[in-house]
Formats: sequence, C-alpha cells, structure tokens
Amino acid sequence: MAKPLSRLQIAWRIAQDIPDGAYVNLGIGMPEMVANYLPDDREVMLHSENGILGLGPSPADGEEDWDLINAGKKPVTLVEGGSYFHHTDSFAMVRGGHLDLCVLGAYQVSAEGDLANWSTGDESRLPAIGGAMDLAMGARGIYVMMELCTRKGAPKILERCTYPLTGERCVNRIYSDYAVIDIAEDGPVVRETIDGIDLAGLQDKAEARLRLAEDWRTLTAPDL
Amino acid sequence: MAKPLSRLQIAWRIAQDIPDGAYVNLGIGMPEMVANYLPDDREVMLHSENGILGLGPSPADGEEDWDLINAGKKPVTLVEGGSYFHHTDSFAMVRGGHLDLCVLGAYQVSAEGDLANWSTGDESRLPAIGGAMDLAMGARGIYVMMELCTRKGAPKILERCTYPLTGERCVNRIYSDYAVIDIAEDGPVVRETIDGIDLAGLQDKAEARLRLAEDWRTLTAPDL
Amino acid sequence: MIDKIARSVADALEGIEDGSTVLIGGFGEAGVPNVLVEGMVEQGARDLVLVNNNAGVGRHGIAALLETGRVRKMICSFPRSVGSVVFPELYAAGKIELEVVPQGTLSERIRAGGAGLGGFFTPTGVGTQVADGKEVRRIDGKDYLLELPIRGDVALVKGHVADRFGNLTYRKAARNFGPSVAMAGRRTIAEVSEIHENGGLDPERIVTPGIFVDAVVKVER
Amino acid sequence: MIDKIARSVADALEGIEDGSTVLIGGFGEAGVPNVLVEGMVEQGARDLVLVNNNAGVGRHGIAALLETGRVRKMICSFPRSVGSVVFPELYAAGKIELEVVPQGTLSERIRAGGAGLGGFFTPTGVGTQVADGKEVRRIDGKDYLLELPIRGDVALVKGHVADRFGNLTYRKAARNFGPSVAMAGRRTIAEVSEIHENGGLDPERIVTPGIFVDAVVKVER
Repeated sequence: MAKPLSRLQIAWRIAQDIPDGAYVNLGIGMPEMVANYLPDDREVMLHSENGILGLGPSPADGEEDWDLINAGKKPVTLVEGGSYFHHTDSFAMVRGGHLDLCVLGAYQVSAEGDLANWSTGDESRLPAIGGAMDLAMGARGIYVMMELCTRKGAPKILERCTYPLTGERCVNRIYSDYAVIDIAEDGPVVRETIDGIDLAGLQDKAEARLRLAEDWRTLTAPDL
Repeated sequence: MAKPLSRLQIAWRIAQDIPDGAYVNLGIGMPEMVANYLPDDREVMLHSENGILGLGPSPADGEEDWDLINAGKKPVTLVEGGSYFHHTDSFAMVRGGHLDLCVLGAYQVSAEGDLANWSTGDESRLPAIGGAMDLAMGARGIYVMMELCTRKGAPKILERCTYPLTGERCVNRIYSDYAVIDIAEDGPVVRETIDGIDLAGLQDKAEARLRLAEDWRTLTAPDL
Repeated sequence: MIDKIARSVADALEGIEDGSTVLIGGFGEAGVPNVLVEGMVEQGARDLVLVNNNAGVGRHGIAALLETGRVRKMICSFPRSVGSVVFPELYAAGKIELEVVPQGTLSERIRAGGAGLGGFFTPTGVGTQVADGKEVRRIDGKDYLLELPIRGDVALVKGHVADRFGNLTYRKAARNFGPSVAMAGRRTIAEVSEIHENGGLDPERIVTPGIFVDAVVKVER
Repeated sequence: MIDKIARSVADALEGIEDGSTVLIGGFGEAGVPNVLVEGMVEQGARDLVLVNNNAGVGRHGIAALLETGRVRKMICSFPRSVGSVVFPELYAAGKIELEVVPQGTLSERIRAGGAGLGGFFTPTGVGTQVADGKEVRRIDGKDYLLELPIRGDVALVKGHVADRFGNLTYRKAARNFGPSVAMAGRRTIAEVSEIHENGGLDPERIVTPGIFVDAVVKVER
C-alpha cells in the first residue's frame, strides 16, 4: 500500500524543480511551504502580489514589521537584492509574463488544465478572488500543489471542473501526494509516481483519463 | 493704429492668468517664454512631458546637465519640491486631467475650439506629433498662444481648421497679439483687446465670427 | 505658495459629499489610512461606495466606517480576510452591495481612472464568472476582457514621508495600492508619519508626485 | 546565483535575431543607451523595427544604426528633431517605413506590452488622422481610440546604477521611457554608469526591479 506524500514532502518535491535564478510566486496557503525547501545553492526571487520581489524568511518573534507582509498578510522579510513597487506594477509583472513560475493550490483541475481554486460555488460563502485569476493567466508556468482527492475522497483531476474557474487551460503541472502529472496537449500525463501505486491505482483517484509517460520515474522524497 | 503685442508681451499676459499653486505644461517654443513672467509671489509647478514636475530656470553656461532637459530638449533645472518620474506616469498626469493648464502654440483654431498645431498637411515634411495630442486632450485648460494671423496675413481663427487636427474642441482661450479670446459654447468671445482696435478690426483678422464680451476690457502689457 | 499640509483630519476631509466613491489604499492592514478612514466616521458623508482590496478587519478602520451603515457598496478583490466580521454580517443581512474584482484588474482599473484611459483589455478572468456580461475580444491570438476605469471622488492613502508640495514616499510593502489610488481621486488626501520640514523631498525617491495629492495630514504611527 | 552583469556589450547583445523589434529608451539625447545601440551596428542583425521617441540625431547612436540600412521601420512620436539628418534622408529616399504615434500613446502602448494587456482606450488622437482605421468608442460620454500594445524582442535602456540582480535606478530626466521599455522587452539589456558592488540596491529607490532585466553592462559615461 502506497504511503502518500505529506504536504511538506510535496512542497519539497516542487522546490527541487525550481531553477536557480527563477522568479516565482508561491500562492497563499500550502504553496508557501515550498520556500522552506529551496536548495541552498539556488538563488530564487520570490514575488508577492502586494509589491515585493525577494521575499525572505519569516522574521523572528518580536521582529515583525507590519508594513512588510506577504500576500497571505503574514509578516515576512526582504532578501538582499529585493525591491518594493506598487500594486499595479506588481500585477504588470504577473500579467506580462515576467514570472517564471507560480505555484497555486486547487480545488479542481481539468484534463485541459483549467483551474478552479477560488470558489466552490457555495452561495452562502462570500465571493473572494484576490490575485489568483491574474496569477493563473499571467505566470509563464503554473504548478498546482494539491492532494489528488478531497478529504471525502472525491477526485480533483476532472474531465471538466464543476466549480467556477479561476483560469482556462493554464495549469502546466500538478504536484500531488501520489504523483507528478503534466497537463499535456492531449491531457494529463503521469511523470512520477510514489512507490506502491500504479497507473490503475492513480486512475482510481482521478476522473480524467491519465496516461503514463514513457520516461516515467519513481518519486521519492525525504522524511520531513 | 493698434500696436500689436510682441511675443514677450503675450507671454507676460498669459503669465498673469496662471494662479498660485497651478500645475502647468508650457508647450515647446513660444509658450516656454511664459515661465519668464510668472509673478514672484506665485508658486507654479511646471510639468515637462519627459518626466519632470517642477521645471526651474535654465542653468548657467557650463552648468548644463544633459540628463535634465525639458520637452524641447533644452537643459533646465529642477526647483525645490520637484520630482522625476517615467514617461508613462508623466502622460498619465497629462491624460488623467491632473494638469490645470497647458499653453500651446497653434497653426489654426476653429470656432469650436478644435486645435491644429502639429502639421500643415505638407506631405514633403516628416510627420511628427510629439506630446501635443495628449496635452490637447488631457489638460483641464488649454490656452493657445499665437498671433491672430500668419506672416502672410491669413487668419488663424477659422470656422473649421484646414490643417490636420491635434485635438477636437479642446481650446479654452486664445492669447494673441491683439486680443484675448475665449472659446465659448457658441463660439469665440473677445474678452480683452489692445488699444486701437475694435471688434471690426479684429474680425478682419479672423475668419470665424467673433463676439465681444459684455465685460470686455482693454489689454495693456508692459514694454518688454 | 503651495502648502498642502492640513491642520487636522477634519480639515482634510471637509466637503466630502454624500454619494461619493472613496478609494482607499492598503492591502490587508498594511498601508490602510486608518486615521483618515475613521475620520470619515466623524465626517458623516452617507451613501458611500468604498474601493479597497479588502473589506475591513476587526471593528476599526474600514470596518468602523462600514459599521456606521453609511456605505452602500464595497468594491474589492477579497472581502473574506481572517478577522473580517463587519462586512460579512452586513452582506449576509443584505445591507450592502458587493462587487468582487480580481486584484490585478482592480489595481489596473484604478490606475486607468487616474491615467485618463477609457478602459483596457486584460487576459485576467477570461472564461470565468468575471467575464459575465463583459466584452471578450481576441487580439493577436489571445482572448481578453474589456475592463473599465474606476475613479474616486475622494482617494485616501497612507504615505510615509510627505512635504508641503504633497510629494509622498511610502514604507516597504505598505506602498501597495497607494500610488494608483492617489492618481485616481478627484480629491486625494494622504496621512503620513513624517513631514519633511526642509522643503522638498529627494526628487529621485518620490513615488507619488504632489500633483496627485490635495491634502496631507501627519498622524501618529 | 543571479548575476546579470555582462562582460561586454557584444556578450549582452548576443543572439539578437534578424527581424527583431528593438525598443530603445530615451528622449532626445537623454537616456538613450548609445553604447548598446552602437553595439547593434557591430552585432549585425538586419530587418529591424526600432521603437524610440525620436529617430536619432547626428550620426551616432540610433542614427548610426539607421545608417547601416538594417532598419526596416521606425516607430516614434517625433522624427523631426533638430540635428536629425539620417532618418529624414532614408525616409525621403523611401528606404524606411515610419509609424508616428502620439508620445503618450507610444509610452502607454509600450507599458501595455510589458503589462500583458491586449490594448487600451485613450482619448488622445480622437478626431485626428491618428484615429484613421482605429476603433472609436464612446465610454461614459467621452470618445476614445483603441490602441494596441507594443512588445519588443529586445529592449535597450540606459540606467544609472545597477546591481547583479538587474535592479536599476535612473538619473534625473534620463529616466523617461526607460522603465516602460524595460518591462516590454522579451530580452532587456541595460547600460549603466555604475554597478553597485555591495549587493542589492536600496529597495525603496529601485525604479526597475531586476525581474525586467536580463543583462547589464557598465559603460563609461
């Protein structure tokens, strides 16, 4: 029986794929954890929609500066070489294709790479979009970080999203608890799987039809 | 026989109408002279399209800084309280209605306030627009500084402009060698005339029909 | 002489009328001009439309103004922040309208208002609910939505240092919406932590030139 | 490690292809990256489209590149500056195309390119020859023209101080088109007078963040 990756392990796996010198936005929530696993020998510039390039680690307790928060409104620091700019310039970076990568959470991803991550369509909840739609349409690469299924066991990789979309055909790759899956021209392609699960096992966790890449590999992550 | 105002005197006359605290763009050429006659007790912030607010006087010989030029590409200085910004922000100021006034030269002005000041339609000349169209449509008030007639004696206030337009219905007032003329809803209205010319005399110098304001005054300017 | 320093918050806010659209800088708690916003509670204008990225937290600042019941509509990108209580109550009770706008589109719409543009085509929101009722146009092989500018009758921003000319700097990421909001107000009012008494600020460091600012009030940080 | 400092102009310009659109910062002589532009003479790419406010002065810089005959088209607002000789000759001889754009529209189109917008509606040029062939739309009681973005395969700018991250400051009014041009190039190259050797620049003073810049070359001023 396969032991799924923890969220920390998924974050670690994503971090390994972020190249030296990349400009990256890590979405609010789970994706923020990716920052903790970036290899020491790479210099990655993290972008925050609220006007920061070069996010550093969280400040020590008592060192918080509430004029220096990230998009999730948590206090952060600025690395050497970082900069401040205004919101409209920040989204010019996002929309203009200047970010190499953005890592986002997702409720659902379709076989064509549509992303749903801002609303479950629940009318009783306040609608709230934030920067997700701009990021989904703007960054050159969109990586999704998520579990393959909801807590109730419903698959999240679907033929079509049933929740309201964040962006159309924008997802390039999904990093999940069981596999790394590319969204190719002709649908989802499994590139890596953890030990103990095969394509049939993965397919049980996805509604959209999955294919296995010819150069498919095993995904191993350190204990975290 | 009326003695027309010199260009210096027209510049002086315009300067008297620029209020304390105004943000003003003085077009390239004749309008630049207005800066020399701003009353000492007024603080006027001069804007230059190339990213300067707070143009100061020309530098002394040998003190020129060629990174600090005005829209006419002449070396200038910056006053205290001035600022630098980029071209797109500069034209956001222009187009967004943030300038109180812009003073422009003109080839022709129509009865409705259309302005022609960038081209005589001469196909043998290189077309060149610069910032004139943005200024004409953007500044809250457009003052034209010109002689009433061309050197050949042709009137420049016309029923309709014959030269290509810079902007439609944008001119608010004309300061000229014989008169100050508002462009009102129903056409040109003479507000001030120099000594020695009456409405009929002015009408000889304009194609569009002129009216005399009820509170019409005499325009006197110092010898300059 | 140009002197935009207001003696008090009340002076700075004088004349704001019922029915005004009020643009407010800030993202989360950073850069929100809380003193000016709370001054609006005293000021008394009604039937307001507020524009801010969020919709207030706790019961201070924007939330305090919402709680007066004098805000007709909120335009924002994310009204569901942690600690936001007043807006959700009003919204659930049907006492306030809400227009939710993607964050980059919100900021760009405000900038367009300040820059005198009639609108712009953005890829953000294509194929989503945000596109409902909007023109979609294919330009150079890609789809875009037409979005319209937002202008404010009033704009409230929080700067860091100001001078008598109304020039502003900001502090760190508290800059966020401030510079665009400052451009888009017919009357723009800034609260700042410091007033530079020695004349003008360093012209290379100014982020918002004074042309965009009508009044400045110094407040305690 | 991020290190955008190029060893030479030739290194910085390597790989620029025939047919490229080259955005060039500067207004008149201020802020034109003359060293990079003259480097393009050596570099050898042909069939270029140049975008700059003007069209070169004398026989150096942009004029020198024009004189090679390798520029197919010039997009600018004002090609008729005092001292401009090469462009007028080429144009009169029918050897180069010209697109004249109002200055604010030119700058805004470049910014739109860099900001990922599909176009924008501007009041500039309504009712003039500039409107020929363009969509005119009445929005909120005012007429606007639809203008489309300009992107560059390459963008050349002149900064003042840079760091290894590609962050740039500018000097006085030499800033002009630089920041927008820097945003709009698929490959953006800056010539600067100084390289800050002590790491990053003051984050509050940076005008062009390094994300927009691919290579930096120090040149003698």
